[in-house]
Order: sequence, then structure tokens, then C-alpha cells
Amino acid sequence: MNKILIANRGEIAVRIIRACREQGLQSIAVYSECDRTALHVRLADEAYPIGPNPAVESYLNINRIVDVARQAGADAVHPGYGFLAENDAFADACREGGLIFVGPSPEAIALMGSKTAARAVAIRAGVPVVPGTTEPVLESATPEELAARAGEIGYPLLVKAVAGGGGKGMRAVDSSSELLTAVQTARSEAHSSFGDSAVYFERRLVKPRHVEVQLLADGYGTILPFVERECSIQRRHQKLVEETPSLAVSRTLREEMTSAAARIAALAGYTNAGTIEFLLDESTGRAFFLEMNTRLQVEHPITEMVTGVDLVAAQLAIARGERLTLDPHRLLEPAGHAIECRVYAEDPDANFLPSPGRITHLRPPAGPGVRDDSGVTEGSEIPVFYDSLVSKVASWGSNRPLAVARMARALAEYQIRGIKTTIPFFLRLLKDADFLAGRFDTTFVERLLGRHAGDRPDPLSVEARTIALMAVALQALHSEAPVPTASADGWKERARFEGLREWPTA
Amino acid sequence: MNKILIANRGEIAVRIIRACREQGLQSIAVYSECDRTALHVRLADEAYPIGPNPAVESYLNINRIVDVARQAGADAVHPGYGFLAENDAFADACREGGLIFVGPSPEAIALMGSKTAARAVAIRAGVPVVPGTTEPVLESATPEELAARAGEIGYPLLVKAVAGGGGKGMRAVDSSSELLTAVQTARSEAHSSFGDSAVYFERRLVKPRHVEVQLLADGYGTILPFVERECSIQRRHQKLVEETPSLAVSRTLREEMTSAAARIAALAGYTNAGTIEFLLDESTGRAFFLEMNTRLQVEHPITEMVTGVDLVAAQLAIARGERLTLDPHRLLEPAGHAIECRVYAEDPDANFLPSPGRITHLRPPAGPGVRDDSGVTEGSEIPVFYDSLVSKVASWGSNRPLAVARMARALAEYQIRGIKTTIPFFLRLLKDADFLAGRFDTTFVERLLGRHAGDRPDPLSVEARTIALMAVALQALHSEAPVPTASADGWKERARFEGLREWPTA
Amino acid sequence: MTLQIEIDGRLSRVLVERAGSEPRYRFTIDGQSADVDAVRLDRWTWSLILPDGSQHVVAVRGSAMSGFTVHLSSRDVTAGVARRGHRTSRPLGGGQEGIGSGPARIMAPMPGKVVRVLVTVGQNVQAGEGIVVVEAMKMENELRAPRAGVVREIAARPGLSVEVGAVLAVVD
Amino acid sequence: MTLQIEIDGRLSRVLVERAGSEPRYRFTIDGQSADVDAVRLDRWTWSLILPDGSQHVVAVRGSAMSGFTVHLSSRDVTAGVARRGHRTSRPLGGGQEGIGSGPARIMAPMPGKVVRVLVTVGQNVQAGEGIVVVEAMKMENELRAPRAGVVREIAARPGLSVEVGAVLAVVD
Repeated sequence: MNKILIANRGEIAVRIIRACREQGLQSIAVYSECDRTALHVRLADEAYPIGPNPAVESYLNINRIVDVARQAGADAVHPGYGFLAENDAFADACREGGLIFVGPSPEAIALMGSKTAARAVAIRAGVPVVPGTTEPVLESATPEELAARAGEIGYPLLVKAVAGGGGKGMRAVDSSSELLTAVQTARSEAHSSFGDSAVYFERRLVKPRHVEVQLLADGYGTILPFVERECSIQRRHQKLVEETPSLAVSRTLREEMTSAAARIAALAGYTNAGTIEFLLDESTGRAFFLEMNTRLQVEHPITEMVTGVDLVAAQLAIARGERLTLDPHRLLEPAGHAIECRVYAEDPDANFLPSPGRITHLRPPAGPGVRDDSGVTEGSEIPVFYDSLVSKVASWGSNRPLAVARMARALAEYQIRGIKTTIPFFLRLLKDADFLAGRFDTTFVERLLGRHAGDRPDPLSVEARTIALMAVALQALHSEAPVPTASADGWKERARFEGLREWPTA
Repeated sequence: MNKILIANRGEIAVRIIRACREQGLQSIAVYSECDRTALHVRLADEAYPIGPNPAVESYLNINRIVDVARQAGADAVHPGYGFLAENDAFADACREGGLIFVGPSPEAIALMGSKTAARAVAIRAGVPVVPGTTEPVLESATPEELAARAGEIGYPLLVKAVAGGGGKGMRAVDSSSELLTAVQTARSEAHSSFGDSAVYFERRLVKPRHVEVQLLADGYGTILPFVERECSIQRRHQKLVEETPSLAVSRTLREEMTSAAARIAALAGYTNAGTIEFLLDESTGRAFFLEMNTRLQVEHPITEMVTGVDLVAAQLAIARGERLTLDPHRLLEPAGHAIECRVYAEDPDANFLPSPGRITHLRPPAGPGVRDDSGVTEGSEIPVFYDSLVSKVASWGSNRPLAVARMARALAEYQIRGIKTTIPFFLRLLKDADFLAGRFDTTFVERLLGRHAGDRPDPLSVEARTIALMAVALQALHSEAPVPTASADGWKERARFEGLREWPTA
Repeated sequence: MTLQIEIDGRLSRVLVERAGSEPRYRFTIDGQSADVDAVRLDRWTWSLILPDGSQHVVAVRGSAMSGFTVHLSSRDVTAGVARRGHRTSRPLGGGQEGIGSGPARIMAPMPGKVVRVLVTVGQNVQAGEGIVVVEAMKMENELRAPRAGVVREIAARPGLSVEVGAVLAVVD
Repeated sequence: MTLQIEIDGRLSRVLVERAGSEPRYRFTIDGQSADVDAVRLDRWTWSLILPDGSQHVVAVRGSAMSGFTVHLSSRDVTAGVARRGHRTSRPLGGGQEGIGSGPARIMAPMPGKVVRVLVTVGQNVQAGEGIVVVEAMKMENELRAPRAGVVREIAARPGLSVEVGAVLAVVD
């Protein structure tokens, strides 16, 4: 295995290209038209165009990607997450094309990728599941039939894409009046995200925590689960913040969840990296199987930080046919605490509306205990065609308060202009008393936002107002007749400033 | 302790400001004229000017700094490394001014800061020292007297600043003819670096390794040594690359060196962070006490990476009067392997000549297992007045080959333009067979450079030449009559390009 | 130079002058004076050191014509500016019109593609009822009626690519 | 456009034309043609994708007048350029003159401060003998005679601040 095609874009493509370079493997990037100058293209050894901007014509174009991989002489294909990562037809096309697919077999993807089939596997493995429909809801179902199926499950419920993941193609329904719109929206989103519009219904637990177990499985039957990740900080089923370990998981519960995860993976004939998601009912201490993500998870860095295992390198090793030789006990004993904040190009002060655009200025966070997995550089354009993840900031500390303090420090340092991001939301969250105490569940963010919905914008302090007035006055003064700034090196500042002006002054 | 003045600049000031923020402490930056817009000023809560550019008038101005600290209401002063960090008069002035000095007592600094007195302490602690003069060489010594003292030690020898550190004020002398110039140069450099021109002579071991032991000591008698750092990759006594653990140190030798370090610190009444440097004679397996650095070390990040201890946070805790509660055994058992490369503004292709100037473009390395401690940002000016350290890149891997591969990946990603840096040297070093095998000593870099002195510049490959020709042709084409670049978004590229041009085209 | 600057609905009178040697400025804000060390870091960014020693990096985008946006560490604020005797510029508002009287225009809050139109012209809608679904960045965003009324116009149709601020429908 | 480009002492003839739709260029280098996907990332940086799929980010500073410096991943190279019929520009050299004949000028290789002058006018010096010590960035750098000769001129004096390229002494 010498040459890997990365069938993805953005930060995860960059992450995988870095792993390839560290492992001495050649990397091949692919790009849609608007991604010609994207960071993942710039960092790769080779790069090939795969079509127009809409994902269905490029990053979801199985034939094109397999053709490029074969023509470029790739030995393997890494799908990242999203796009074709959980598409069994793609894994199959790679196998048919003589390419190693860095992930599970097409059969395992098909089995666990179907949310309904996966639930059946969990039941066979003796793992509790959330009540719901055992089969997908028929495309042809009439409104009356839909209402009847929903009634059997009971409200509140979730409409979920059978092929779904990451909150795409999922809608919450509180009462029967919302059902039809929710099914339509979920189907349409599922189709555009996964090319499959099938959906099913699932009971919505009241205030559950979302906790998940990462695992690695090699081709020789070794299955290694890792200490859990806490992913309850989410909005509209889109994860915002993850941490490991979870404050809500006791040693006993960890043992229970990790062995449940390993049993499910074994029954599914699972290989490579995967994640079993659970909903944790804190009132009863019971964890229910939710679904399996049959690929690398967005939030894998925090697991790497507390265990020292490079999960992408491990994926590549498993794909090469190597045996896992990690010490299973170390994977369940986290060293310290890690947190990740997902920096999305969304406006937290305007209901998290997407905020595509050009990044005019960028200074990522750095220093001790901070890791930034970014897909952009200064000057990058965040296109409207793909998801809005800009970068993932992860922090490590010897305990949770230190990891939180470090995250706040890192995000305060993170300068990104030209687009709106979720950073201001995180800075507020990291000061919230309930968050700091670990008292939260999957409904927490909506409640937090609701609680503060009335009092936006925060009133400015006297000092903040003064500073804003001064800065505006200076900018107004200097934009009328640009003059050099004051400094010990007057002429240098002048040169610097003139270099930045678009037009010389009359 | 609520407010800390950082009596330093550059990356170490940034490092300490970050620690303050993470610990909930207010930070105060100080700056010379040319540093008004430096990164450490931008990140601090408060900032005060302390004088003109030459360090003796600003960063070495004890009265001014103590005055600023008191006026600003600081409780404590962190000296960083270099400048006043090992100046007992400064530590004393802080104490007299009612300020906590984040470091050892003035008495311990004076004792261990004098290289000759420190050697006496080591001898009392039963630790072997390198043969040399036990007292400083007199300022008034005639050339004949100098030659006589040198003759007693024997050539090759080193002229070393009594107050020295970091290779400043140190000169190697192979024969008597070089002695006078070496003494003069060392005295002059020692004076400008430390404000003290006293020097002494020390035998120069043949091809020793430079290995050092970090330690922390609290005010209650607890002294904790850490797993050693290997610092043999140096040039003209300036460290370039450090790693931990050392391939040359067995478990027995580690036990011997760390307990020697703890004995020396105990005898010196040492508190806070410090480092005992040893020269390791590989042929005999003997480690000789070289000197003690009574402050935070430049290369502290690699120790943090393999032990999980935040050394700056520990310094602040000790200064606050807290007890050390770390598990001593964990500090001696490194988790994985870490390497640091010091990115200096020096031209490795021109005998490492200083390369001050403005950083016109910067994209620091990032991603898994990489830490960049930088003192600059895009647009920063590297002044001629201070040392040339730009940033420190550290990498972590579960073993040495992975840490090395990751470092190579990180440095290849590191884009910094406008100044020359040592990055190209590191990229060559990281491919050297002897370096990869761990076969090196403190003379290794000079030999490596000598070996390659004849064959610079490396001949370009056909592909590299082709690419260079193409890029030059494109640049020539477009600089004559700037036209927009080609892309799917023609107009966007045009706008972007015009925004970057200094002058509109006629 | 004296400016009238409006932030958060409150107007301040700001006099700015050079004070002593560069880079010092004297600001007089609503009658209170302060000497400030202000250096421009780039075209939009200023580093200010106030008399109390506090250090602030502030970015300001925009112009006196369009209004300014100030990026403070706590949050972004918009500011309108007028020189003495001129009209104050309107602070930059959001993309959606108020809940007051008059026709309510449903505008695209970001560039994207219309996926579905949920109403027809002439239909009665309640406040909060979905009008149009716009997809951007793989998320469908339902745009809702800001208040009850009758759908007067629909400019959106499925598949249409829309720029930020495009009017998609009018409810009255 | 056809250019003569000199790199590492060897001249190449480079024809560059637009080929098909943007961003493709056709290069003909010493008779060999290749279609390349080239996009400008910023004022000095190009991303090239060659026909074999290999991707390269290359920065180029300078001008046809002064010569160019190309930042390759392996090392920096200098290049001189002439359009057909014009003279080739001199590649940018280092700060120090060659070891050839004629007076040898000792020039400051970086900005700094003269700390000591080690010779006097009229003194005989050997190749490699120290002439002047310049301090920059806390390191003293001894500048040495590139060859044996007599010190003809000394422009340096202790304490003098010097810019890069300043002549400090002449040995002949």
C-alpha cells in the first residue's frame, strides 16, 4: 500500500493527508471546481478534478472517483466521513476496482448503515435499543398511514434517515400536526446528503445524554473499544462540543457500554474504525443503542489525545492487513481530559444560519495542549455546497476544568474574519454554570439558546463601548484620508499600510 | 496572586501569557519600542512600554520593570528565560518591591548562576564535574597569565561566561593562538547578554552528548526530577533540536542522573523550575555535571508532551506557595517520544547568519501531535536587537520514528516567508541516517554541515527545475501586465488578485 | 475631527486628536478625555492601550457610508457614524425586516438554493408558519412568516439559486 | 510569450501560452510541451498541477529586472529572466563578492552593529582572517577576509549600525 486516494475535502481530507505523509504514503486529493485551491489540494502529492460543485456530481460520484483512483495508480481509498464514507456501493466499487477501501466491508456498511438493520443486530447482541419502527417507512405511505405508524411509537418522536448520520435527514416531531412536513424535509435532506430518501421513526427519549464508544477492529478478530466520548452538546442533532471521558459514565457503565459495543461489532463482522452511539437515560442509568457510524468520526481527535492512539494511522494499518497490538486496558483508561469544539461557518447570533464566504483573516489557536484540525487557510472560500465545518479545536488538560480553561483560552485567541462562526457561542457556553458542572443532555443547547434568546445582544460594558467608539473613530479618520499609523518606525508602518491599500490616495 | 508581569518578549512571553489566561490570572506585557505590535503585547491583558530597543535599555532594565510591575498592581513577575531570568539582582529587586518572583530565590540564582560556584555545589553533592578552573579568570589577567591558566586545563578547552547560558558568551579554543580572541569575544558577548563579562575555562570533552534533567522543587522540600532531555543537536553551543527520552540513557543512567540532579537542587536550596545539564561521555557511560539553568528552559514543551505536566502552570503554583502533588514515578516514565525543532531567523545556507526582517506570509504547522510555540504572526518584524528564535515546533509520537516522521510532516507544512529560517536545515537533518539511528553527539551538526559544505546547492531534480521554470514564467507573465488568474470563478479570482496588488494597472 | 457615533441605539460625541508624539491620540467621548496609544495592525485592525494599561485588539469593518461593524472580544457591534453636521449612517441591520406594520418581506439570509415553497399566493399564514425552504451547506433552513397575514407575492421557485438578501416572498 | 530563464547556471527557453479553457497553460520548455493547470493563490504563489497529476505550491518573489527567487519545497533557487531579444537579468547573488581577482569588499550580510574592528588600514591579512565583528540578534559574527591581501579601506567603526550590504572594509 503506497498511494492513497482521499475521497473527501475539508479538514478531514487534510487530516488523512497528514497521516499519509507521516506513514510514508503518497496522497491523492480530489476536488470539485470550487475546491481547486482548497487546503487539502495544496497539501496533497497529487490532485485530480472530479466534477462540478454540487456534491452529487463530484464528491458523491462513485464512478468518477474510482476511475481517478485507478488511473492515478492508487492502492487504496480513504473515504473520510460524510459523502461516500457509509455508502456500501462505493466500498463495493472500490473492491471491484482492485482498491483497498480504508473502512469496513461493503456488507458491514450495508448492515450497520441501515439504521433499522443495525437495531436488529444490537437486539441480537443483547443490547437495549430505543423503541421505534423496525422497518423503514414506505415511500408510498399515505398521510394516514404515516400518522398510524407514528401513533404506535408515540410522540415525541424522531423521523430519521435510514442511511443517515450527523443529524442530516433527521427531524424531531412533537405532535401529529408536524409529522408530514418533517417526513418530507427529512426525506429530501436524506436524499441530497446520502442519495437515499428512506426514513424511519424512533421514540424520542426525554433529555438523554448522547454517549458513544469508538472502536478499532482488525481482520483477525481483535476488537478494541475505547473510553467513551460525551457528545450531548448538540443542536438540531448536529454535534457542537464533544469531550472524553463523560462525567455521566461510571466505571461500571463504561465496562457495560464498551463490551456492548464490542459484541455488536463482532456480530456485524466489523473491521476498521467505527463508533457505536448510545443514548444514556441518566434517571435510570440505562444506555440504549442508537446507531453505528461505520467510519472515522469527526470527533476522533479527543480520543487520540487521551489515549495516544493515532486512529487514522490505525485505520491505514488495519487496511494494510496488520494486526492490532494495542494494550486494551490503556484504551479504557484516559490520560487526562480532552474537549473538542466544532467551528462551523454559522452565525450563532442568527439562529446558526450558514455563513459561507471568504476568510479574509485567519490566526488559528496554538500553544500547549491545543490542536486545531482545519480545512482552511487565509483567503479560503467556504462554499455553499458542502457542510459548514471550518475547523475543530481540541484541547487537553490533566483534568476537565483545565481542559475547559485551555479551550476558552484557545478560542479567545482564534481570529477568523470574513465569515461568522460558532466561536462566540462556545465562549458563552464555556462560562455556563451547568456546562461547567457537567449538568447537561442533548436538549441543553436549545434550552441555553432559549434562555438567552431574549437578552441578546449582551449590553456592552462601559469599557467595551469606549473601545468600540475609539476604534470606529480611528477607522473613520483613516479611511477618509489614509495616513500612516503612528509608531517608532514611522516609515515602515507607512510602507506596510500602503501595501495593504487597494487604491492609492489622490 | 492575581496579576503577573511577564518580563520578557517573543514566544516565551506568549507561552506564559497563555498559562496565565488558563489559570485565571491577569497578564501584563512589557515592550521595547519596536515590540509595540508584537504578539505578546497583543495577547496580554495590559501592556506597558519599558524603553528603547537595545535590551540593556528595556528588557534588561531592572528598575524600570520593577516600577512598571508595582504601578500596574502586579503581584508577581515571571522572567521567562534569557534577559533577567538568571539575574539574582532582579529576583532580589522583585522581592524588595513586594513582588513574587516566579523562580528560585536570589540566593539560589546567585549560587547556581555562577558556573564556578555551581561546580563546587555539584562536587559537594558527589556528582562528577568536567575539569576546569574553579574560579573565574581575572579581568586584569595578562595574555601570559591567561595562557598559563589555559595550559593547566589543557586544550581543547572552552571559554565560558560565568553568568552564561544558551551558548552565549562561550567560545571553543583548540590551541593557544586562538585563546585571546576567544576570551575577548566571550567577554564582550557575555557583557551584552548578561551584563557580566566574567569568564572561566573548562576542558572540552571529546564528542560528548548533552543531556539534561528538568526538575521542579516546591517550598516544602519536595524535589521532583523528570525524564531526561537529549540536547546534543546544537551548533556553536546553540541548541537546535531536542528530544525526550534520550536514546543514550539507560534506565540505570536515568536513575543516576535524576537522583544527582535532585541532590544538587537540595544542596542549593533550590525552588521552582530548573534544569541540570550534564555532558555524557558515551565511551565510559559517565555523566558530568555541566551547569544548572535556574529558570524555565526553552525546550520545556517536549517534557510537557511526554509527562502531561504543564511546567509553567507548575511554576505559578509553586510561586503561589502550593505543594507539588505529582506522582514522582510518572515523571520518569515518558509516554511516547517528543522532539522539538527551534525555528530561528537564520540562514542555514549561509553559515546560519541572522536573517531579521518582516514575515510577509505565515502558515504555521498544525494537526495531530504537533505543537507550535510561536512569538510571531503574519506581518511581524523580527528585530535585530534580540535573539533570533521565531517559534518552536514540537512533535509527539508513540515512538521516536513516528515523532520524527511527524516533525518532518509539520516542518514541510510550515510556510514562513520574508525571512530565512532553519527549517530547511531540519528537513535535511531529519533524513540523515545517523540522526535517524540516534548516533550523534554535540559535534554532530558541525560535522554534518562540513560534510555537505562542498555539495551545496543540492542539484535540482528534473521535475523541480521544470516547476521552477514554469513558476518563474507565470510570474514574469503576470507581473508585466497583471491579469486575473484562471479559475472557475474568474471574477472572484480577479477581485482577490486586485485586492492584493499595490497599484492598479494603467 | 468630531464624530457622532451611534452604538446600541445610543449616540456619543467623539472628538479625536493627535496628542503629543505618535502613536498617541486624545479622545474626548461625551466630554471625558483620555490619551490612548493606538497603532494600526492592518487595514482593519487597531491595537489600543488605554491610560489604565489595558490592551485591546479591535477590528473594524465597513465605512462611514455603510456603517461599521466592530469585532470586540465579547461580541460584534454595529456602529453608525456622522461627522458634525452630517446625517448618521444607518447601522448595518440583519437580513430580515422587523415585526412592525407594513408588508413583511421574507429574504434569503444566506446564499443558497430554494428547495421547496410551502405556500401559495393568496394563502393565509400564521406567524411562524413555514414559507420557503432554502438549502445551504447541506442544511435545509425553513424561513418562516414573521407575522400573520396573506401571502402577496412569491419570488422563490424550487431549484432557484439565491443570493443573500434576495426577496423570496411577501406577506401582508 | 517566450522567455529565456537561467537557473543554476543553465539557460532554458520557455514558451508559455493559454491552452484551452482556464486555468490551463501550455508550457514548451526546451522543446518539450506540457499542459498545466496553474492557479495563482496570492501575489507570489502558484499552485501547479502537472499532467502526471502531481501538485506543487511554489512561491516566486522578485521581478524580471532584479531576478526571481523561487521557493521550492526542497530549496530556494534564483532565476534570471529575459524576453526574447533582451538581456538576461542577473540572478540575485549573495551578499559577499567572489573569491576571484580584484578588490574584495567585506559587506554586512545582515543588519547589525559593529562590535570590533580587528585590523588596521595597510595591514596584511591571510584568507580567513577576522576583519570585523558585527553583532545581530545577540550573536557576534566575525566577518573574515575571503582571500589574502592588504586592508585598503575600513568603513566600519565600533558602535556603527549597518544595513545589509554595507561595505565594511576592502582587502586588495
